[in-house]
Amino acid sequence: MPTMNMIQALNDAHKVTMRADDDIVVFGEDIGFFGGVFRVTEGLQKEFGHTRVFDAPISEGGIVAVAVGMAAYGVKPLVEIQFADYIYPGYDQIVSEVAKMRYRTGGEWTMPMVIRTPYGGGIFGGQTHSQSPESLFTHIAGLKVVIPSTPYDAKGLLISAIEDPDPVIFFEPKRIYNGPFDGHHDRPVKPWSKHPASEVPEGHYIVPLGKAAVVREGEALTVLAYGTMVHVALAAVEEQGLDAEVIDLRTLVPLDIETIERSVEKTGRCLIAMEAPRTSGFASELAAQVQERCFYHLEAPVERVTGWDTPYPHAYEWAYFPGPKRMKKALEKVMAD
Amino acid sequence: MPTMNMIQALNDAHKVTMRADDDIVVFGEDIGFFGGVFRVTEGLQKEFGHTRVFDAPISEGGIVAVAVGMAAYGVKPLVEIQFADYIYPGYDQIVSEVAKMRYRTGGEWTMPMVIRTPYGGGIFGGQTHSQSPESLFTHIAGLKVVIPSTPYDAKGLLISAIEDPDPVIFFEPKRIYNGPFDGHHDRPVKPWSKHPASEVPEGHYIVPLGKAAVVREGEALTVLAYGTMVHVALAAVEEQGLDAEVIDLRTLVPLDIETIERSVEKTGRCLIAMEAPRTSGFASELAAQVQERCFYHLEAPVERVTGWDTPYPHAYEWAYFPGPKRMKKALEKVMAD
Amino acid sequence: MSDKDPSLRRNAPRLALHVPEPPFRPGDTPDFSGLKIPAAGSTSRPDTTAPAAETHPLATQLVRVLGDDHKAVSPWDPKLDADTLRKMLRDMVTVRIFDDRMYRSQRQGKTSFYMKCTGEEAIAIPAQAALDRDDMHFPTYRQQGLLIARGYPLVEMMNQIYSNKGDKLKGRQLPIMYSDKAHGFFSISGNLGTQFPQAVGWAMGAAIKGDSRIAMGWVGDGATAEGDFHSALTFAAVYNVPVVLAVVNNQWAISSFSGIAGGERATFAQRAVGYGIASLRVDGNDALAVYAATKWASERARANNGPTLIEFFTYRAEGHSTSDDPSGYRPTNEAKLWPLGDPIERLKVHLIALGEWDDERHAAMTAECDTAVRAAQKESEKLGILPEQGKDGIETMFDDVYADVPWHLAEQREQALGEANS
Amino acid sequence: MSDKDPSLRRNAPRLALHVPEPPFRPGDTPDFSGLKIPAAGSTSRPDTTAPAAETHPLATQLVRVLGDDHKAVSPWDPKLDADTLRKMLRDMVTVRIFDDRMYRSQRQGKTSFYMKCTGEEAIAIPAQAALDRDDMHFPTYRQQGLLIARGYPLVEMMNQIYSNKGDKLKGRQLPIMYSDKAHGFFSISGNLGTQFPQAVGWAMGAAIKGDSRIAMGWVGDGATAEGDFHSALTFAAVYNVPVVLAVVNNQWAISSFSGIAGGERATFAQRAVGYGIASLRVDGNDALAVYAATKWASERARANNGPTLIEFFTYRAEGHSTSDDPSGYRPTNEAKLWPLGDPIERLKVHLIALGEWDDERHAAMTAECDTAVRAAQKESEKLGILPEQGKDGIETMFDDVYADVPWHLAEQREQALGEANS
Ligand SMILES: Cc1ncc(C[n+]2csc(CCOP(=O)(O)OP(=O)(O)O)c2C)c(N)n1
Ligand SMILES: Cc1ncc(C[n+]2csc(CCOP(=O)(O)OP(=O)(O)O)c2C)c(N)n1
Ligand SMILES: [Mg+2]
Ligand SMILES: [Mg+2]
Repeated sequence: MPTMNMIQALNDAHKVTMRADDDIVVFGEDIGFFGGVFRVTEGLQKEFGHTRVFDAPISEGGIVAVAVGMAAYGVKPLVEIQFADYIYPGYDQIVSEVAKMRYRTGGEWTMPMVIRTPYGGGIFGGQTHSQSPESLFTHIAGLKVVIPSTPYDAKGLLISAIEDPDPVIFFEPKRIYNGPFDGHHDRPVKPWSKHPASEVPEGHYIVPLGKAAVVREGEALTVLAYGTMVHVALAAVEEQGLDAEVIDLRTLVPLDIETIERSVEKTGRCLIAMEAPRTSGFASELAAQVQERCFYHLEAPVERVTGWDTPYPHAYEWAYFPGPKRMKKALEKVMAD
Repeated sequence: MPTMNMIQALNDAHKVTMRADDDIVVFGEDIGFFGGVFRVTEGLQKEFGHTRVFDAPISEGGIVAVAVGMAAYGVKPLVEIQFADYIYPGYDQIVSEVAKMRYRTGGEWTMPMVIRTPYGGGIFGGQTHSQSPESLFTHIAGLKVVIPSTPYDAKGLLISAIEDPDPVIFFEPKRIYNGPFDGHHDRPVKPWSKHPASEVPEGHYIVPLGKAAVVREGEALTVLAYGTMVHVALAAVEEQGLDAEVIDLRTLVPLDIETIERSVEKTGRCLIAMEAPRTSGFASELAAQVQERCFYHLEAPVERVTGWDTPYPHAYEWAYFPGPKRMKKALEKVMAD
Repeated sequence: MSDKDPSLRRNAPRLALHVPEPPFRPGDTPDFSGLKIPAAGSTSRPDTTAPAAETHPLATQLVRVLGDDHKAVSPWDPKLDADTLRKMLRDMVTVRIFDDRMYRSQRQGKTSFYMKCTGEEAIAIPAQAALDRDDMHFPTYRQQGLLIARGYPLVEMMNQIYSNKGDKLKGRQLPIMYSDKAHGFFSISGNLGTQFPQAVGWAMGAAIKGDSRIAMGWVGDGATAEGDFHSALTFAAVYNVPVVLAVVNNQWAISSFSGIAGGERATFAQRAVGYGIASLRVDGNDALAVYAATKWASERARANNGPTLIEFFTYRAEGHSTSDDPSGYRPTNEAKLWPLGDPIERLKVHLIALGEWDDERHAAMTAECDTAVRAAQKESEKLGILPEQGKDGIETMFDDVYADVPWHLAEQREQALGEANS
Repeated sequence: MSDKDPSLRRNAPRLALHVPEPPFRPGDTPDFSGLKIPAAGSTSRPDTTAPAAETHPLATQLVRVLGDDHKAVSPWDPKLDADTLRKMLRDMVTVRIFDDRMYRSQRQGKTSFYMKCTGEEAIAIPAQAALDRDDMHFPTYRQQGLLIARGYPLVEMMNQIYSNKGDKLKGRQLPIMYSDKAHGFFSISGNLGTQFPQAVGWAMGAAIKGDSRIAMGWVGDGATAEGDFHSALTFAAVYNVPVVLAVVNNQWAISSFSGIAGGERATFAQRAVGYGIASLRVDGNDALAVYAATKWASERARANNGPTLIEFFTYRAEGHSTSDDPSGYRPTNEAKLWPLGDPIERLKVHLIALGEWDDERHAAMTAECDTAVRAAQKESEKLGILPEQGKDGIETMFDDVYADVPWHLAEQREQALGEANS
């Protein structure tokens, strides 16, 4: 089986689906001839031609708007927003149009499309190349929100997203494009090739939307995470020697609540980890649900490990990023009570 | 003391502050000669002239963007977005610019401004005149989020917001512009004049930001609400005959956590009510915090009464709106456990 | 030179903000004698394959076909046969009657909201007549005429307005936010401007697929200020998209006159010049001119000669919507004094001048249309009016958020049904 | 007619999507002989009080002052004295040296990111020279020349680039995202286009207050596609705002050539036509032309004659940033073959032609600039380079989110400090 990093896996998902479905059209800033600033769309224009793979004007609003029109026409847009930090000019079209179209037309017009965008910190990208705005999309009924954490999942989830009848916002944790970052920024970079989930089958396969993965089984507590934080969480519980169950959500909406409930009912303790700012982040939604549903199983408050409620400050990358120390403190807290 | 409805109180806050401070500039769609579609800015252009009060092009993005430039120049923008449902084209400027300016410039440039916008349902406005998008602003560090529930508070909070050194998103619950709606849509409309908080002092006074109001004291449970839902909550607990403490948050960010904690520690039970869709709404943030901080006082899970995770459907106004029946069920639940 | 001492401009004039004001406010007597209205026939007609620049002089003129003598006098004369003209007239009359009936319905409390297009009937209907049956419109709320021109059942429109049991949009949309794929009418959005670049996207899809159907996007003068307007023109220009982009300049956006959208400095048609897009400015109260311009642009698009921006210059003769009272911001008699006339009257008189129509036939036709509208209304009201809605079918509220109902919506559906039955 | 059967257009050509491609790709030999470059002096100069329309022919021409003989030959000749020219030349040389040093610093791992403006030095510096000291710029990341022209200390710029202890932005911004109110330089945003309508807003503020200071907004060719560009032009036109709006068309936006922003169909200067805004298109490698055009626009604005859109036509001679390698998408020798030449060389040769400069003086001045940049670098690096930052002052991370630190940030600050000390 080929070994791929996350970029290659995402690239492969494009190729596999585009070969099977002529209606898939890919566009975005710099994604054509050049193949995208992160190279996810490399080689696509060459293989599929200019009318299926092309550069777009620097207009995230326009990109989403024409995607709406294309979906209405009947082709399937698979677009890239260069950084999640730049998705806001497209927010109106996403919230008011993409998300609500099926509903407001009683199912007459649907919006199958995928909006891919790299998100998250850990790359010294400063305030406008580090944001994690996923929570802002989970509040919008009609959108699905997906975040992979490995090359295997990246390909399988992206194929699912492309084949899904609903619009999917697909956030790619850019810090782990090239290797599974565990939060120890002072240690040598690990490549994906050493990780089992870098074995990516050729051709078509899916990882279903709405299904979390229990990436580590345990009895002592449940850790909920997604994206880069899955790896940070795994490393942290290993280092603490905790018998933790770690769940990679993979899809934020619709959420795999069963897997979460089953786990928390078993462990009685829950820690949630995300990079995004704390207030009104998706971790709050998870905490709200866990305490609603598992209240009588909980032995301690549900804890949240998050980014701070500040913009992402360039030089303070590692003081902002919810790394091993923040994880450790929170793990101690959730276990102590 | 004059009796005012909420519109008159907001209008008066404009006049009081604009008379005292020449730098305040008011603009927005239809707010000039006409005085705004809800009449909040009526008479301002006449009193303060065209260069301080004027109509803006239909460009919410442009309105916020020029407000940023004006704040940088040193005048104080006080703008209206006609409906909160139309704030999204301005979302990029709000999130990327207004919210982050003080931070990214180390305090060199600040963004004192107020963005007022009517929000919420209950008026048969359909999907695009009924939304409650406040939660999307509470996730953005750098913004303050304020929502009044009475004429007295509306004037006092708006004056505070205008005088605040930070940008404030000021959501106005349009359903209670003219009267305190308690959720019983089938009963005759009550005017503000029968409500004590319609007594609005003349001239300058403030209701401070960041301070909740305990609008009803009680021992059996705590209800957290804001905007229209304050009145719905009050009516519901009365009808249930519950010894509930009802807290009107007034400011969502920064939150008055002390008042909340004090109450929940006393009552041991907590219900949160908002109109917005449930998933990742501000009620989730409140639930997450309450269980974090008051876990060992809680006798039952924190409950959320919310709008549904669907767009706001025109004909189903009262099946969508979190009215008395939804309140009742939730109150029973939180008291039963 | 650099770092010039600001004191050097001690005598510079104080800067001033210009805030546009409409020429007339309540109490004034509107006087349109200053308005330059080119005579019908004074505007040349470039070939549909001409470079965009050749059309740009037309952006400050006004394509008109119906002359003062009610004859068609213009290189733009589309030379339509009398049946076509009569069909357009009938559709226009139907729209006006429909508007009046539905406005009244709202006033009677049968629904929550309504919007008329009075004075603008000669826009959607002839524009639609110029397109093919399967071209796609991305309309605003003032293009109800498109549906009527395409024979969409009046009763379907009314069902939507009443959010009743017959409403195919399942009671979810504000009245007049129609949608019908089969009639080439994209779902109207409450969010202004969004549909304009969507039209471009639809046409991009058609171009990608080598289709021959084109799209037509619609926007109001006020909404041209939205960023989406710029997206539409940018993408249309970059990819040479087969789309017709129409600005309906009815000179008002609720209470703001077109100067607040930039209309004092340039026409809306001129916007196209800066993108290298073909551009036409058209008398929107002249059904023949509207037809001819739309036809021109559609031929241009269909032959891969690129997009066209058309400004239809007209006047919003009534309030913005049932929520609006224009007497608060403009003279009440402005509509009557508006010099480009009533579009229905103009087309009617033209047909009479052609010898193809007369007052009796017109009265009979009007009566027929009225009967049809009333019949439809009766039929629709049998299916319910708004105040009766929202009780049945609560479970449907949770459909169509996604293709399938996910668990959390299923849970909420249970709750909602529980509430409804309690 | 209406409802035409689509089968009638059975023979219509298949629609096609046009996807712009740059004329040359890696491997091609660029040939710019087809590029029409008007001779210096061929463009007329309207009065600054002229109606906007009088400037519109200039939107497709190119204001140039420096002729092939290196003399100033144009009605646009600003007739600057030699000291001013030498100051501009020196600033341009400083910028180029600064860019080279900082680029190298990034390559050495001393910081995370850098962006040069190589080949575009004749834009910011002469533009600034034409404005007054207290006018306000809303720049992009490629206008570092504005700061240097206004004498902002190089060491301050470097402190920002290193996010070090001297960084007045407290380590919060990506390198080159400068901000300095005292030097009339608004905070650079990472979000493209946002500053363009902000410049309009600043100037609206000035106009509301009857000030005499104006604003100048900057945007790249690529970023003109953002909705913010349209906001800027719309608001500027509506309120006749005293602002100068500059598009720096360096023909590339990362890997996308200007055709992807609409450059195939119209110039960027032409965008102004559609709004009724004055418009100039300028040789951006000609310092005198840049000066003259900016001066013209500033005088126009200051006298309440309205906004101007200026396109500076230039070429991005190097990669987009340190994260970019342009050999992946364009020929490596394209920059050298670019016919409008090196702006520094052109100004230098002009000064020599005037008898006001020579190679020795140039070499000496260059050496001085180099020394100054190196000295600043040394000084700045004493205050630290990026890899050493982010450990001290963690408590400051929570300042300036709001004027005061609210309780939740105080709590988070405690946590962050706890982490740092653990
Ligand atoms: C994004 C957005 N902003 C504001 C509104 C509120 N609004 C509805 S219609 C309207 C005026 C539109 O005027 P115009 O575009 O000229 O169209 P007309 O009503 O004249 O047909 C406004 C401001 C809206 N629906 N959407
Ligand atoms: C809103 C937004 N979208 C995308 C980007 C990513 N980006 C940074 S620079 C750039 C190209 C800009 O090109 P242009 O405007 O021509 O300026 P230049 O770099 O040529 O000076 C892009 C796409 C961004 N910073 N902001
Ligand atoms: Mg209008
Ligand atoms: Mg560029």
